[in-house]
Amino acid sequence: MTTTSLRKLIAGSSIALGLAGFGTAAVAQDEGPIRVGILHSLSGTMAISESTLKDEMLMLIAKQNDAGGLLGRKLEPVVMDPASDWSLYAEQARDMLTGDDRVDVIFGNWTSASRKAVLPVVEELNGLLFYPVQYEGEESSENIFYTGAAPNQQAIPAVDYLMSQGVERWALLGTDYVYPRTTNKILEAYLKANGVADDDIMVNYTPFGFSDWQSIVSQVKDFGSQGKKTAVVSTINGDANVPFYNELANQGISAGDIPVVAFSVGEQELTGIDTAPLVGHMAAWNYFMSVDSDANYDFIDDWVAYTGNDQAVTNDPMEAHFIGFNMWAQAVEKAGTTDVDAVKDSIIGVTVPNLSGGASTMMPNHHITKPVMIGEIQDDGQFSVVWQTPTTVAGDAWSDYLPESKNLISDWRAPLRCGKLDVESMTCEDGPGAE
Amino acid sequence: MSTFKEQPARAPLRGRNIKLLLCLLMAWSLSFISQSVFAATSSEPRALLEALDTGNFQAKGVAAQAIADSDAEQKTRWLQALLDGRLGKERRGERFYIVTDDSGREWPIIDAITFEDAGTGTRRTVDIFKINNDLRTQIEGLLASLSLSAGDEASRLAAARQLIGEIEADNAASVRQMRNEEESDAVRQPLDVALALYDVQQGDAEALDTLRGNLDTRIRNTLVPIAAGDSPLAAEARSVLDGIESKRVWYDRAQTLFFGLSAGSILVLAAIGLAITFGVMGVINMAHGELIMIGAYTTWLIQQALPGQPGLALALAIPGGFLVAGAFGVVIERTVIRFLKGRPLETLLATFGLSLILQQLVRSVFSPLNRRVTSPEWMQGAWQINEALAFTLNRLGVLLFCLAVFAALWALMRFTRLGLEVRAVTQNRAMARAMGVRATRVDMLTFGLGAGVAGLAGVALSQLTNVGPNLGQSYIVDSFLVVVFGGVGNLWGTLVAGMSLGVINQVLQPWVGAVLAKIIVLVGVILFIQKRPQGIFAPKGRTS
Amino acid sequence: MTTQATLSGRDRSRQAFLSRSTLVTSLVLIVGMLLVLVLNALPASNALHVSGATVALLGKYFTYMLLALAVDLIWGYLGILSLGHGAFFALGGYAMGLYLNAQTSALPGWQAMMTYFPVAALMVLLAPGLLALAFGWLAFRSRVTGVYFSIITQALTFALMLAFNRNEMGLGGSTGLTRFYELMGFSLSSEGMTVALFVASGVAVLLAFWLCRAITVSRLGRVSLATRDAEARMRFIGYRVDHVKLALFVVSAMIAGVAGALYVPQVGIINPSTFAPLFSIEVVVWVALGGRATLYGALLGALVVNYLKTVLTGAMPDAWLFILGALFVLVTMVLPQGIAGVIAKWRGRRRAAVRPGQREASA
Amino acid sequence: MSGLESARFGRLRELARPDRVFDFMAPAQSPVDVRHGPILYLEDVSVSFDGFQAINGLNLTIDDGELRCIIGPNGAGKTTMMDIITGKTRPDTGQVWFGSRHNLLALDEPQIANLGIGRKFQKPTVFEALDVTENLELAMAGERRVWKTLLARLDHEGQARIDEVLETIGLNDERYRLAGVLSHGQKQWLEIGMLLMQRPRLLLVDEPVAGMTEPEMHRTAELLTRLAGQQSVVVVEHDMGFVRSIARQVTVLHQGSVLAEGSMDAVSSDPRVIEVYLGGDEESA
Repeated sequence: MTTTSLRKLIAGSSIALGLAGFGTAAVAQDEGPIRVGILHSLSGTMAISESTLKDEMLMLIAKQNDAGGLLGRKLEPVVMDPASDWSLYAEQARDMLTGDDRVDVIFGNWTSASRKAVLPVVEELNGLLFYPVQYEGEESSENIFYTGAAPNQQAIPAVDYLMSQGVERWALLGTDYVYPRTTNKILEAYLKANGVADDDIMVNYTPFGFSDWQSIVSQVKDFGSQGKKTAVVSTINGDANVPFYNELANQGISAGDIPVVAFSVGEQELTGIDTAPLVGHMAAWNYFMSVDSDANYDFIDDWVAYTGNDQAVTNDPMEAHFIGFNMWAQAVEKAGTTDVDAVKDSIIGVTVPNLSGGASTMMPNHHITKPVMIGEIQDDGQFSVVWQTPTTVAGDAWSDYLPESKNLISDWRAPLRCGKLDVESMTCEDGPGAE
Repeated sequence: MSTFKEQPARAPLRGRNIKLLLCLLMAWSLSFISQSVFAATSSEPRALLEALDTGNFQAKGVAAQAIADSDAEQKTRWLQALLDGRLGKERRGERFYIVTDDSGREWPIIDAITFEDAGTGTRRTVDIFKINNDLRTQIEGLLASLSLSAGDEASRLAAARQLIGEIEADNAASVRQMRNEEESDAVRQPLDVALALYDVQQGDAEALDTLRGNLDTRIRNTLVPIAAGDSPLAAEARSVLDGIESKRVWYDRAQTLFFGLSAGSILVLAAIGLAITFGVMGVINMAHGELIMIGAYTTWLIQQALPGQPGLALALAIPGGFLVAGAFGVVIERTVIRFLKGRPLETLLATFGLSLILQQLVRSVFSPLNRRVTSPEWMQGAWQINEALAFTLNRLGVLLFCLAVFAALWALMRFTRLGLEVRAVTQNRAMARAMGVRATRVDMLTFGLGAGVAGLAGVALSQLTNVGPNLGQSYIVDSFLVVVFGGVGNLWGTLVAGMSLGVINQVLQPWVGAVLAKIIVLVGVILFIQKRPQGIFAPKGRTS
Repeated sequence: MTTQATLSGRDRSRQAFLSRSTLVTSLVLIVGMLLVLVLNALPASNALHVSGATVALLGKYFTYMLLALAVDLIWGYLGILSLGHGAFFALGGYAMGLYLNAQTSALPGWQAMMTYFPVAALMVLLAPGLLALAFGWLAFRSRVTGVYFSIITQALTFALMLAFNRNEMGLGGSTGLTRFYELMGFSLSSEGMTVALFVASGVAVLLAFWLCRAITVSRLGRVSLATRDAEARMRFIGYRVDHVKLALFVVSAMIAGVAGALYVPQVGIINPSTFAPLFSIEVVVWVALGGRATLYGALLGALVVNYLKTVLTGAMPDAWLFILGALFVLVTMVLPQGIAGVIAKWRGRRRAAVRPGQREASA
Repeated sequence: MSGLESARFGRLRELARPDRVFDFMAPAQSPVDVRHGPILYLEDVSVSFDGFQAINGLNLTIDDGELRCIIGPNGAGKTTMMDIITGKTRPDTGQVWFGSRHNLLALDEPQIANLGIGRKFQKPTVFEALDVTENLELAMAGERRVWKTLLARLDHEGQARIDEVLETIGLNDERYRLAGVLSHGQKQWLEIGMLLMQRPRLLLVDEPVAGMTEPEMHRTAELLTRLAGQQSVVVVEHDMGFVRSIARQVTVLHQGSVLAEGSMDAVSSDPRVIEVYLGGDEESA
């Protein structure tokens, strides 16, 4: 780790220059504990979302160790705090992936910006990163495994559901950053392809942490009072949600009038909101805490026991880490080593049970298959699942609804090994296959 | 669980709702209606509940209707439990349960048919019947028609209001008859509007007069297609629409002004404490936001201590938030600020450190997650003036609270001994001291006061936004901006600056969007400061 | 106030470029850089080997030191407290980011010109420089001073953050610019490049340090100190205070821009969070901690705080903010002149300069 | 001028003989045009702050080479008048001309200073972080542009001038001490020294002897009278004894306008002056 090398540097400077010529035997890679890096912010603005994931990873690792570890070796967590600072994410990822005490895998990140910061580092140093959060897609890295939802695993099915409920007008509200922008671009294209007129789509962006929702909510109210059934598709980010829902409730917009379907509001976000006025508003995820399966009940029991908090909630990114961790563990068993290249090859096709009673498979594009669910908010802060895809949906790295990416696919299997393959021209734009 | 493709459109449901509305209107003949329109079927309770055990929400709707139509004596309780998500079936069993308390992980349950105690259940053992939005609306209607309140004036009024735009040929006559039999003027009025709208749709230009100036959007929506033609009716409809539109514009302006003032009141509340510590004492308090956060957390704690009484808790939180944040302020002043007298920039560094500590403290003590603060009844909903103008109560409450805090603070500075001493110390420390003012005590109290007011801002913010460790951070930049824009050391300046920034922002928002509006406001303030380098209320006069 | 006796002898170094502190600082920088290079060249098996990651980390520290230097030049010597210097840093970074992006893919519109290194290098200086020129011209001309100036710099960087977050800017929205592969034809991921960037950053720190030193020992430096302490007086003896401020502000912004440009290839990303007011405040904290109005103090402050951040976020992720926060509080209260003040004291030599702030206390 | 008066000032006039004036004190080349009359001309100047009429229809003319004392009770508008002349405060109405060519209302402080108007403040303001020599160096007439100051070196001539001024103001032994640690009187002298370095055509001196000892006061009086003739000097002072010792022409300000003007004797016998100033406010002087 860099801290240790810095200490060495200081030691080195106290000894006279170049005097120290003695070497030490390199530590063999396949001995000692397997090191699992956890790169989630524990302070700063993202701590609110990410710190639970750190705890969950510690729980999963402890459980794995109780079951005998992996390949007969114990797992050892390496926790750092990138403090919601993107450059620290990159710095700490580099730190984790260099030196004798290099980690074998990293579970981490929440925001796209932080993932983009870490991406070049894990590619350069050939690390493994499991990213557990729904994101905007349009990316596929050889070294990253996307266990959260791609837009086709969340946004598009949610819109399908609303259309089936008779919704004809669409207010796309989002926080002004890449995920909402890309998702809304995809949704707009999708809605128009389904015959929705331009006038029936309203798009609005607000800054991070926005709280003065009055005029926007009243605009939406106006937009929704034109006689057609209207719904809000919300990609509003974290902190802005509480004032948004408060304003909705106070302006008297109930789920019966204008339902809101959110992509970034889960059980954890609801713990900070009084949900009584919000009953019936929706969220689209791949997992809800209320999902009816024994795997889920076991997981919740474990989580409650681990945190010692009777009220502890679980959410979708936690399921993503659960799946990701189990996939990685299984891939390591299969490969018989933690060697990154071996694991990268062996993990494709690995299938593990997910928490909703089915199974998820790692696809060649490093995304996984998941069911998509729509949940309605209940007054106890939980979601009640009102609809679910009959089968799991495979994550699509490159959206079919955007003109610039509709011909692109990603396939990291041996002969192709390409993250950005144009299927028309059969040219690879990114990845080892490009050469 | 069904996929959405199996579900047909919603039309039948809507038709059923109209029927419900009509029966709600007929107060006096409720029992007659419920027996004649929906002939009651008597069937075995088990079978009624069994029908709910389906993944198809439409089938569930039919089952719920069947329960309502049945003569089962438990039907109200069943429907209520279904609505609350507390009715369920034993997993891998045949019994039906009602959950009496679903707050924990182990629920006390009773048998749904006999209402006998059935021990406890968990998610694993009880399969709760789920409902969705449409079903919820339907069950609420069913419950209303079953309840004793059905037929009283309030529910008749509500039903009448909902009829606007829903009258069709097959029910027009019966509505007209009901209108004539209706005794209450209040209920008759919306019925008149509904009927007039129907008449206009049938080509009756006379009926338009009833609609003139009515701001209901359903009227506008119905009239817009009618106004599109060349006929005299269309021309008349256009003039009615124009009248509605111009009336609406004024209400919209009033609404925007309210939005602006309420947004401004938050800025003022967040900044006014800073106007004291920074404006009066010259302390650049970067931990100001965290003091706001402390006020918000105090509200939460008091609410935790008084479960079920959010109103009382909020009332107590006002002095509570003030005192707790004020106490923190006094401690900060005594331990840190005091030693940095006359070094304003170094207070920036020290208080920045303090803000990091306080934030992390909250994360360690209360967890990094947001806390849930419920609003009391009287802070929820809106005060509806008319269709176009409504004052949301929480915003209105915060606006009034802000003005009250400002007035109190102003009076304190103007009329009390402490205020006099504060002003004396600010203007000439040495002189004040020579005249017997205990400057150190005044400093402590001033900082405590500023911190306490920040705490009050936190109490107010807890009603509007997240209560979490990041709460304070998001207000610090805005707070400083407001104080500087208003003119450092001037309470009135802070009020005017905060309110005008709020209004400008809300006026711009519909035009350019929230992000650009914020950017424009920021750039505007920058340029304004060039014009008036000391803010709106610059201290004038000879400075030497 | 310090005793008169100690101040009666003139501190000759104040007008000489090569003072002892300049020599020591330069020497420490050069020797430190060479040491790192030598230790890095050792085989990896050697206990004293310094890894590429550490070199990259030190390179990043260098860019922070450069930024701290820029802030100290105007805050320490001219009394202008900018709480928005992160904006200039970020602009330099974006200019470099565009250039790096242009190496692998064609950029649209005006951005295409960033393909050429000389243009990009010019933009690294021009973008922050012109912004500082426009902003400073407005502000200094109308005599916006003190805390008013500080707050509007904060508003500036906040507005820029919001603007750069917008996708319409064509600069990657909130994700910013990333996926850099090549710099001047060399792969960014090679260890050679890491070392080269480290050296470049170190040399930049050294040059900027000398530049700042040259400015502060010149008559202009005395003019700026005088402006810091008695701005009105300077006007009455005929100095165009606004010009002096504007010139140094622009120079400072350009140094910050260079820092940003060197930062980006080493970190691999630039995004709008660099514009966040909090980052700019942090930079001021580095300078204050190191010792305001001493150039080496600014360098030290940036190094110490960031090193602590690196160590503590890894070693005690749950408690590091307590430690850092407490450090800031303690330093202000116990060491009002920062680390540099301790060093000066330790060397038994009082700083000749009267610190701002002490002046008010003594008056 | 009465015979009595000329006898009193005889010794001073001796000192002030043009050939006794050191050449370093000669004003720098100033573009001011005094061929057509006075060097400073204020006509009907008024200014108010928040309703307080600080200057009210003030008319004042200073001739080239004149030494003028301005007296008046507190709040009479003396400092505000100086602020207006030096460009710090803009009057609401009126005209201010420097010579017959320069309209001072169109210029800002540095421009006015560079035209050759120097000012000494009531509260001594010197650059406390710089030493005495550096203070003088900055005040030295010469190039003020940023780039030039960056490259400027203190040349031999400049050093010589600094030495001479140091000698004059008696701070030779303190030349390398920080201005911030000087005594109050020394700061006053340093500020006067800075004025001398500026070599202005017109000196505005606000309470030069406040906080000075008796001998220092004498030295100041000597210096100011010596300067007059070559330069025009306007002194605002409370100390009547000091005013009496240097004044030839005295202007009394009251409530923002001129109450009386004339020789010290004439003014001090004016009943209006006695009423507003000499009578009521003697102890404050």
